[in-house]
Amino acid sequence: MDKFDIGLHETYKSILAEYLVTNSEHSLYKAGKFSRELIKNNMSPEDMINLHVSVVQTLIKNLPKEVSDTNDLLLEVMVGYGLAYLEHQSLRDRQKQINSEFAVAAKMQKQLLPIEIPDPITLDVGIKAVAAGPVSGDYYHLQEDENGYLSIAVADIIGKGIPAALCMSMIKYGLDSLPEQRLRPGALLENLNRVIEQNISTNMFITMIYGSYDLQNHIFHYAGAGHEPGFYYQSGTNNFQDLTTKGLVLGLKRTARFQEYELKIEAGDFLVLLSDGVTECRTEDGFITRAEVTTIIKKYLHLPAQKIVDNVYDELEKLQDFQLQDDFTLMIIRREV
Amino acid sequence: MDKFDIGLHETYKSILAEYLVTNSEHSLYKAGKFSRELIKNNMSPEDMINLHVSVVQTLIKNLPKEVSDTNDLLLEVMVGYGLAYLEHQSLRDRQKQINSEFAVAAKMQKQLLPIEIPDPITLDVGIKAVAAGPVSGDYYHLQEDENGYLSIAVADIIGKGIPAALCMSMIKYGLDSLPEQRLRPGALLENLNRVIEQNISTNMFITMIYGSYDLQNHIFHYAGAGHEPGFYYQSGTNNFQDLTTKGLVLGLKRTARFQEYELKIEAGDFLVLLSDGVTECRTEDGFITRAEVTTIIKKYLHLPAQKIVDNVYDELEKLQDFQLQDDFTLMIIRREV
Amino acid sequence: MMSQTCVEVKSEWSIVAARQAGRTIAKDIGFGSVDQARITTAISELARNIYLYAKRGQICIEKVVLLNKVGIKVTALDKGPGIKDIRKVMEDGFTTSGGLGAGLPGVKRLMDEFTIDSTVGEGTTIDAVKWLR
Amino acid sequence: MMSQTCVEVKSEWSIVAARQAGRTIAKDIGFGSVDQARITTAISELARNIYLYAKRGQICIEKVVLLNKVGIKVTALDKGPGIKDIRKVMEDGFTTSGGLGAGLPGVKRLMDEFTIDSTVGEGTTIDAVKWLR
Ligand SMILES: [Mn+2]
Ligand SMILES: [Mn+2]
Ligand SMILES: [Mn+2]
Ligand SMILES: [Mn+2]
Repeated sequence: MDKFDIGLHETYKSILAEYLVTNSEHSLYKAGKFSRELIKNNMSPEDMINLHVSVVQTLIKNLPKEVSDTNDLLLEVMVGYGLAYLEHQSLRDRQKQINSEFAVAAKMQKQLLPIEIPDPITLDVGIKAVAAGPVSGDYYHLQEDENGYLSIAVADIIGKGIPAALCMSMIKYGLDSLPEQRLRPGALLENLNRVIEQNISTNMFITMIYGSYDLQNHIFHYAGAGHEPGFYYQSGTNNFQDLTTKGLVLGLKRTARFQEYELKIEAGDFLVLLSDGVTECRTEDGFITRAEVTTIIKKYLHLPAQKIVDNVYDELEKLQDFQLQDDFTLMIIRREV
Repeated sequence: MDKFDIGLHETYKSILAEYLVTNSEHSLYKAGKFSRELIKNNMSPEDMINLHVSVVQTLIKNLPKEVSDTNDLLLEVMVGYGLAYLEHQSLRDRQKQINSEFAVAAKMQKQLLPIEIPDPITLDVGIKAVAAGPVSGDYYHLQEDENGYLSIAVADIIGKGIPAALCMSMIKYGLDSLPEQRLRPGALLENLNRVIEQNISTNMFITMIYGSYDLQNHIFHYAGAGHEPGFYYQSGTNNFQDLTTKGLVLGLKRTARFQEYELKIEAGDFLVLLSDGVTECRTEDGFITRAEVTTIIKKYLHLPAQKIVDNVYDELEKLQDFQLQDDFTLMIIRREV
Repeated sequence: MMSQTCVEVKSEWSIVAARQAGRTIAKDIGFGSVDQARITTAISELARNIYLYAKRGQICIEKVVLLNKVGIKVTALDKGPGIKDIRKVMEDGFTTSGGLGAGLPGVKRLMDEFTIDSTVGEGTTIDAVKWLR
Repeated sequence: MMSQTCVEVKSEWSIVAARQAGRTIAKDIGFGSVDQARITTAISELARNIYLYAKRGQICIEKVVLLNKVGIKVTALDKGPGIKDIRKVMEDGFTTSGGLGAGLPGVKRLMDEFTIDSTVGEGTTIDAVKWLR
């Protein structure tokens, strides 16, 4: 007989003895609690089987020899499960280690994002960004400059996880190193495309919308690189209009060109920039459509921009049963006066 | 009785029946193989127990009722193990997913390193870099420019794993964006230090040695930031000399200054640059010392630089029982003529 | 036929009562002994959660029939503090790794269907179904 | 006293012989039934590795005494192809995840000490020790 904790032996013996007399659910409940205790103590399943066998032998007099023999064979089989159990423990340790690495990485990613949301007097800005996994593959940028322009970007790295996180830092350093091109968002994307094309492997691509909001004249200059179209909401008509752009995803072709657009924003109107994690969220009944997203936004029109994006996120999270399939980035920029 | 695969039931029954007659190791061997089969088929341990119980009931006539009762209780306990087993499977899937992410990330990291090792006519260059984990926190740089200088760097991010990998791309983009300062390695480190200090969190630091090798005059200009000192090997005396430098680790203090050094390299002599993963490798008998590293190098002096670093790695890997504790980077630059 | 059996959860004793009710119904429906043990363990976890975090609530168990399949549905209801971050609670190993037991991810694994509805300050409702195979 | 029992591995049958030898010695030393099963499983894996990858080799088993402890030492020797990347082979789950069985990481887990020495083209020697507690 192997040695094991005498306490465990006694506990199991008393539960089993009680069950033999009562056949009660109460004893089975105790057995369940005992099981939890064993697992907490990392007792492997073959040790548990051995404990069971040894207790049965003390409780049942004259146990047929055949029954003991079958137990020997069971033990042999359970050693295989014991190995899986040990592997489980080391995987769990490894997972804990990786989780703490991810926590640090997520913090580092946060530092790549704007520390605080700019709050120009004439605009109301709201942003909600949530990663589907431990690190994000969506990036956003919001920066007011001294010339009265607010530069705005949302980017989505195709792919998720660690590779996407590595790419994200490159977008940030790429944007930082490029000269400001407030009125030429297409040229900015061209330059960024070259940086990306040079630095990342052929199978990593990035979609992006980049724009510059002229705070004086309320004109939004923008260009897009294969990115999910945003919306322009007109309060006059109570309608959403797509911000379609022409341009290849970044990293695909060194010489790609990006069409530039401009849009006059009227008081009370707003821009919606987003990543496809907002519009392509998968629910039990298929995918959410763009029309469904604007319908949800309409429910909250009367609220400040930040409240709108928060509410949209809450609704979509619930629709997806709290399991995001893709990184989520939603930004609303409303002209107040 | 629960249903389970009739084939499994028959197989287990025949093994158990054989064992009841023979009590042989051969049957136990079959039980071991059967166990492997079950695990391959993701059969959970409580299902296995149930299979065992049901087979025992068909094989042993007049099994005492008490024995069946004890089996019911055992089943209750094993459900807890079943949960751990299911968790194991999903952890394994998650682990596979992360491993494939790491594989892509490692490929991306490779792209940050020199594609090919420069091979100036007068020098013999060898480099061995191995990550302890799936991604590396060591970085090296080797680049010959059109002015006859070879710039050389080895950096070590304090910390490992995903956060270190994120940092590493920053060093690369940082170095790329800085103007060349061939004869002023200290100034280069000052600029890099500022980039790092701005972009990364307060608890991430980087050690680095950066130098510029004048291929015409064989003078090595270098500076260090808290990095493991390299060696200078003089063939005349057959001795190694430490390349000690003065300078804080990068990312600690925005205004840090880095002392500049220069060293004349004679024909047949060589430089050894490394990360602390080479000198601080832990063996059963404690840590390897710097003297032990140079002793190993001396054994291979007659070989080309690449062979030397490969051999040193092989020896140290074995001393550590094939479990690297830290990322390993070892570089040898020998003046041939 | 489709009647529901409900057990008030307010003590450790009532966890046993909920288990007993679940096992009886599971056996009636025709679940084998392993599945009975799994369903009972799931009920145990749900009842224990109520007892520990909401102090009181209800476990209801009923037979469900859908097209050509039959199963057991367990509903756990409480007016407790609610769960703030459901995504986090449902993460793998979030509960087991702390040694606290199977917790909600465990219940999800033991059963075939699992839905959770929770509002902070108002309470939590969990539905879990297991189909007879 | 400290004699070694060696079994030639050249067929599936000899895996059983190696197991038998290991179990007998483990029982003699005083290992309980669970540890006997673990030691036998480790021997099985080592013998199987030889049989599958090196075609033939040897499993030797002996009692070891060190200061105040006693244990069993299993040595697996072959002149097979050798292992190219030992780091990779010893990675967790490298073998089990493929469903190929416990493999070498499993042997390491089943025993207390484990050392491996392998040269490509020359063969592999593995020593594994389990101490009596
Ligand atoms: Mn993405
Ligand atoms: Mn996306
Ligand atoms: Mn490091
Ligand atoms: Mn290091």
